[in-house]
Amino acid sequence: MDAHLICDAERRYPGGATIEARFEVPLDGFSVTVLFGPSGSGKTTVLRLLAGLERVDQGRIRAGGEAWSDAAQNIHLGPQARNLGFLSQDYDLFPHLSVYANLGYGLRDLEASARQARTEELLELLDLRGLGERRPAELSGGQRQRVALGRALARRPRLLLLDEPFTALDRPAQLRLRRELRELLRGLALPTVLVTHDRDEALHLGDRIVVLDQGRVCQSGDIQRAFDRPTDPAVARILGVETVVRGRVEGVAEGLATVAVGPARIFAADPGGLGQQAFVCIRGEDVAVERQGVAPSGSTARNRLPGTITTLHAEGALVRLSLDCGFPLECLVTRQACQDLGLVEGDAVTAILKAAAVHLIPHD
Amino acid sequence: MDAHLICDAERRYPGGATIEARFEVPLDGFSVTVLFGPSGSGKTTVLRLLAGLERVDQGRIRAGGEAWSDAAQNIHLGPQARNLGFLSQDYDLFPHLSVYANLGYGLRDLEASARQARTEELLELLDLRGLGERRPAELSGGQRQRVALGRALARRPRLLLLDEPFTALDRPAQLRLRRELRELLRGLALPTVLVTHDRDEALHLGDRIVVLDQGRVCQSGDIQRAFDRPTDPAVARILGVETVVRGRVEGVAEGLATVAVGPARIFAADPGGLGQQAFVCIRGEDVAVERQGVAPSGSTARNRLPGTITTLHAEGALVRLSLDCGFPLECLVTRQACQDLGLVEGDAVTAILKAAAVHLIPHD
Amino acid sequence: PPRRLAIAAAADLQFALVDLKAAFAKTHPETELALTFGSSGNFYTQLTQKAPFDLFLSADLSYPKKLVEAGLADGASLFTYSRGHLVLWVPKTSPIPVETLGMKALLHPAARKVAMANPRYAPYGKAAEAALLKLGLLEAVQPHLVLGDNIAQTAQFVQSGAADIGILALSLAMAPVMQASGRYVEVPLDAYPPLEQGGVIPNHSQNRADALAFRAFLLSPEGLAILRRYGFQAGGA
Amino acid sequence: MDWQAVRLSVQLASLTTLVLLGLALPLAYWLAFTQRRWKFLVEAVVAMPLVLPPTVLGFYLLMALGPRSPLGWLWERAFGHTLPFSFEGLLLASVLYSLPFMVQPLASAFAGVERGLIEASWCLGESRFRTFVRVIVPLSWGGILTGLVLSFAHTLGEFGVVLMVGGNLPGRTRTVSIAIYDQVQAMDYGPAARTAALLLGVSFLVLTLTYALRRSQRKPWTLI
Amino acid sequence: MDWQAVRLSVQLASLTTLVLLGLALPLAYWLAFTQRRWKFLVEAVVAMPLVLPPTVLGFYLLMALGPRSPLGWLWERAFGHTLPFSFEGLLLASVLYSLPFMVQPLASAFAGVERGLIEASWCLGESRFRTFVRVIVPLSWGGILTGLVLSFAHTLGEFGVVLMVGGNLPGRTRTVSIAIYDQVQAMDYGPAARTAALLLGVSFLVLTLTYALRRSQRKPWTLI
Ligand SMILES: Nc1ncnc2c1ncn2[C@@H]1O[C@H](COP(=O)(O)OP(=O)(O)OP(=O)(O)O)[C@@H](O)[C@H]1O
Ligand SMILES: Nc1ncnc2c1ncn2[C@@H]1O[C@H](COP(=O)(O)OP(=O)(O)OP(=O)(O)O)[C@@H](O)[C@H]1O
Ligand SMILES: [Mg+2]
Ligand SMILES: [Mg+2]
Repeated sequence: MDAHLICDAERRYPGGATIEARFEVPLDGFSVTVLFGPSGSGKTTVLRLLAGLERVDQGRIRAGGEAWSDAAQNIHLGPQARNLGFLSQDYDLFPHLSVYANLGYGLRDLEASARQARTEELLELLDLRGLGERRPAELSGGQRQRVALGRALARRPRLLLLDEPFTALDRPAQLRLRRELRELLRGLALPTVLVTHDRDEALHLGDRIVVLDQGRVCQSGDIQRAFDRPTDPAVARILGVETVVRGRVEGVAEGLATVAVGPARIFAADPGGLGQQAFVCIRGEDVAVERQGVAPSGSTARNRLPGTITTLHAEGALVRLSLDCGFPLECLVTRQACQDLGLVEGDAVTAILKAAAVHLIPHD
Repeated sequence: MDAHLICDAERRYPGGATIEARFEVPLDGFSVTVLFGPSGSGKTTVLRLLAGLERVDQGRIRAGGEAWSDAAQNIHLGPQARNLGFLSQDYDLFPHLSVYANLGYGLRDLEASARQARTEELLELLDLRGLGERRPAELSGGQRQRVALGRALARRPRLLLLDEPFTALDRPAQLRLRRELRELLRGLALPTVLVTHDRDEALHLGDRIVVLDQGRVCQSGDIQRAFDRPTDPAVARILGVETVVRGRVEGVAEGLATVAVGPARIFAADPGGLGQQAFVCIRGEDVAVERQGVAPSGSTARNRLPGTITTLHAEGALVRLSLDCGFPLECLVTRQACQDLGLVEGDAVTAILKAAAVHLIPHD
Repeated sequence: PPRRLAIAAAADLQFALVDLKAAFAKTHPETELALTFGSSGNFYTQLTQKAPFDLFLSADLSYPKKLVEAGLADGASLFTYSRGHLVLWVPKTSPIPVETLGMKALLHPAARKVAMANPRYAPYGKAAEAALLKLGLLEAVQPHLVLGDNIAQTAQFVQSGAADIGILALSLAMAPVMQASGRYVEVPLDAYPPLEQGGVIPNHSQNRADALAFRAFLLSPEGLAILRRYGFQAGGA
Repeated sequence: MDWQAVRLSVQLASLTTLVLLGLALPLAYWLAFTQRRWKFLVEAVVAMPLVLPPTVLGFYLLMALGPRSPLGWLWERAFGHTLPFSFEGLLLASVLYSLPFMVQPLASAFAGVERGLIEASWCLGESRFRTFVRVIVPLSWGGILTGLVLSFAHTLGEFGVVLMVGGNLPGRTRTVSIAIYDQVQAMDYGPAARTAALLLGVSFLVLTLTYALRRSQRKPWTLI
Repeated sequence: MDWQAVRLSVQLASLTTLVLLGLALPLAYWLAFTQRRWKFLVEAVVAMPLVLPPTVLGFYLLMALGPRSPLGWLWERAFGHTLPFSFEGLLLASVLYSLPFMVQPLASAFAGVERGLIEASWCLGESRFRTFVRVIVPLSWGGILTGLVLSFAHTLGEFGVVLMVGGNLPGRTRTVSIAIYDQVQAMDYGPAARTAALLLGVSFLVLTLTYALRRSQRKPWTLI
């Protein structure tokens, strides 16, 4: 049986936009598919189509061989039958129920004690201790968002749909939650579709990405590939260009991690919690370039990667260099620096990069 | 007359937290005061106290000599009498009114033509063209947030209160709106209190900051000072440490800006729209350190700043160096690099920094 | 347990029936009277639907007759117990001297609102209208008329002062409350057709024996005497 | 067919509904938002007219409005005719009698308006009153409609009080429901049925129009 | 004091309210959420019982329930007594008569529940029915209370229909409102006033309790 969610559907808002959703989501075991795109591009609509909250105007949605929606055959499975967790952008907490009751709402089938254990666990995970008896109106915005996330998780559904789950949180809380959420989802082998417009969040949590723009899917597939090779400039603009490569963690010693990316070794500060695999994120602004052959000075910059300039592209005040260092590396330098060194395409250069400036995102 | 909003008030939620708000907001002309703090720290409550939507349980709020709230004297001025613009975290758009009508809701005193001009202008500013006739239910989350922002702005009130105005927007839209909002507010000479948990947003938009934690103000005052000298580790943790200094823009040529920070000159990529003043943000990860006296190699790194190590502090896998380069500069290097160069406090070093890695935030 | 005799009685009988009940109980202690007062028209309608009444005392003989015609009651059980009398009634404080003016009182300037029962269906209303017509007063009085649903409501109109003068049943005018608060004069008997008040025992009566017994008691000298005390004068006497 | 009665009824029902709306809007607002401890007493009092049988209520009203009561006396002095048996008296009685039908749906609709929206309006400089007009009332549309329909229909069908206070005067206080009653009492079942059908028809038309109007005004709102 | 009548009235009103609640919950749900084009027709039909004067409605009901009607005939065969002039008949009539008082407030409250909350419940696996029970009903509390109070009070005060269909049989169908009516008709103003006061008192107590209960249940919700 095909363990994929196959979405090939259209939703036309009367007097509004048309959203065309064509992509796949693996359903066998843990994986996070990120829906990424600017405001109004149709992310929420796609999620609602998946949830069965909007009817498909054309096309179909099939999950593991089962038809969820099919406009031609007039099939529309209700959300109840899809076994989902859905976190809406507006939270939609039940105002008449306490935080406890909101979290336990979908757990009718559980025994009281199991239900309580589950909700306690969620309160802990979501840093909501002591708020169990409150009503949603007595919570702050971020607390409400966390309760809504917990409620979607509680049932351990077959598919989790999260619409911008962390927007109302401060950065430290976001980081912590992302990490713990990914752990939890992996533990539950729970496939997830996540809407976000935060690139870091996408990279941290996502395995696959679906890039939306103006109601259409511009690109979808492995998140690495999308950041590597955006199919068109629109996608590149939406994603924000930066080097994002997957590497194998070779070792961690004294706070310094060594990651193999293709033939290259990259030293990076250990973010903690590294496993086998990690995304190596390098911002173009952080990469300096030297002519090859210059003697290395005693600087704290750890990484010196030999490579060649494949393309050279003026971008306003800056020049974007695409290097081939055994993996594609983007580098952003000022126009003046480029002129001073007289860089042209094909030149052999050394890319210089502080270990502390390499951003590792654990990804197992 | 004292053109300050002086808040010295407490709000005790029955069965919940107590929020103590003590800070000042200048009311004469344009300035942005940022309320910063983790989720649940009391930001929204403070804003609601200022708006007159919550009663002060103790203390008082005075604006330019006028008592807005005073628990002792049982004074409570309604929100109507305070002449504010308030964007709530839940948007609270009127569901029965079109986008046009929502934007024009507070503009009863304007003539129809002026009202229309104002709303058109806002639609333009907020990138909502063509959505004027829609109802809020027919908008995406980010579109709703923008309409709510526009509605708060429309009346050109005496004080603007914004509760996390950009959370639902994608990064490019955020950046654009921040820039344009600041321009607009300056043009209108509109003092603003802004809640955010995004440091970039705080730095981009804020002049002053009020840091909240667990219902108490930990620090308040000039945003530069707060980032320079957090009064305690809690504040530092909340703000996220990084070098943020104000500098004077000396010139821009060929995409490279020269900014004077104290005695030092820093080269940075021109973000566009620079005026006289800018925040220079330097992430510790981006600064490499060299022993002084080493001959400079022909690298694209533009900035070579002589300085001395004032403190040296191990932080997990990394070592944080505080340098004095005529201004305080934080530098984060791996422990190994630090050992290799044998750095100790008091050493004279050169900080190396790519121009492209210096983040300028225009700030006039 | 005592046998139950359910009686549906016209509203104007309520004062008289209290005494009648007491007197009847002396001779028939085993029978319990369950009295329901209301408009005769309603009772008629209800009896056509087998309302559980054993005896019907109407304000108007026409309703019992109709029941017989419809085959719902035995013609043999039909009886007349009284003839209704009309009076002109004004409150004690009224400036209208009914006693001296007689029927002309209706034309008195203070008689701005004249209350009477609805002539379309209330027996006393029909009689009152006939009287006004016969006396040539109808046209003059018409604009001042206010119509009560039944004779009891008509009495309330005047008694409350909302209407200035009313054409009521003698039985009501003799009720203690009315007697205490007003004055009245009888409408000449020859001005309206006899207001025959009669009753019948419906076929579905559950307690025909007691119904017959009560009818007999009502028509006995003792019964007729009590009726007379409340303004019901049998045989047009 | 008694067209006069129909016209009168529609007039009375419309006017009553209008007057009630005017009375109930502020009263319901107060009930929905006040924090007075004794509010529940007022709520109970408002519901009282429901409880007394109409004719009995009518009787007490007749006493209260009659020329012997202070109100009735004043009225007669001012207008030269008594309050009972007049259209104005009928109107007054109907308003009193139908009060809860308007107040209750309104108050519960008002209380259901999201607080955030009210606050948003205040922050945009609108007074409580204008917020009421511009936000609370439009968002309570369903409740207001319920109130209007219930009051109108109830007044149209009202009979006990009207009979008592109105005195069944053709053209002035004989409403169509009294006319039907008359016909039924007089056992004119044919005309009664026809008039009843007319009353039902007219009401049905009014109600249908009202609901159809709402249908077109509101977005369809369904559970998929 | 006619305690029997009071007890009967309270019984009738309670039972009617209960039955109505059972009927109105699904009906109001349907009205609030259906998308059928002819829904407005049903809404109009539901409001109809309001429009006919009670005694006239009572007359037609009497005809419809009487032993000559199919329903009445069946009933008599099955239970050995006629439907009119019995408590059951009274209940049936009251339910019919008070239907709109329950349905309308309920439907408008249901329609006011935020769609997102309903959807959230579905997504948590709850069926429409259970969503109705767990989300829509609790959030429509105000409307349900309004419906309960209006129905209860209205049945308690009902008189025309009850008189016609019930036949004013002491102990069986003589409700307190009819008892008062009788007393007023008999010009026993003293007892009438006392019984009325009792009726008002009981109702007031019930209503007060209801509203006070709600007050304690709900968070205070005020405009500052
Ligand atoms: N009910 C509706 N009727 C008409 N147009 C709608 C409706 N709902 C959404 N839209 C439009 O469809 C487009 C996609 O909306 P959607 O909510 O899916 O965007 P989104 O990607 O979630 O945006 P955001 O990041 O702002 O939440 C938007 O342009 C929006 O205006
Ligand atoms: N009505 C209330 N009753 C009781 N406690 C409340 C109430 N409203 C807020 N609180 C509590 O007060 C604290 C501050 O809430 P507030 O909404 O001001 O936080 P915030 O800083 O805006 O957080 P966020 O960033 O999540 O929006 C929180 O702990 C919250 O739980
Ligand atoms: Mg969205
Ligand atoms: Mg908040």
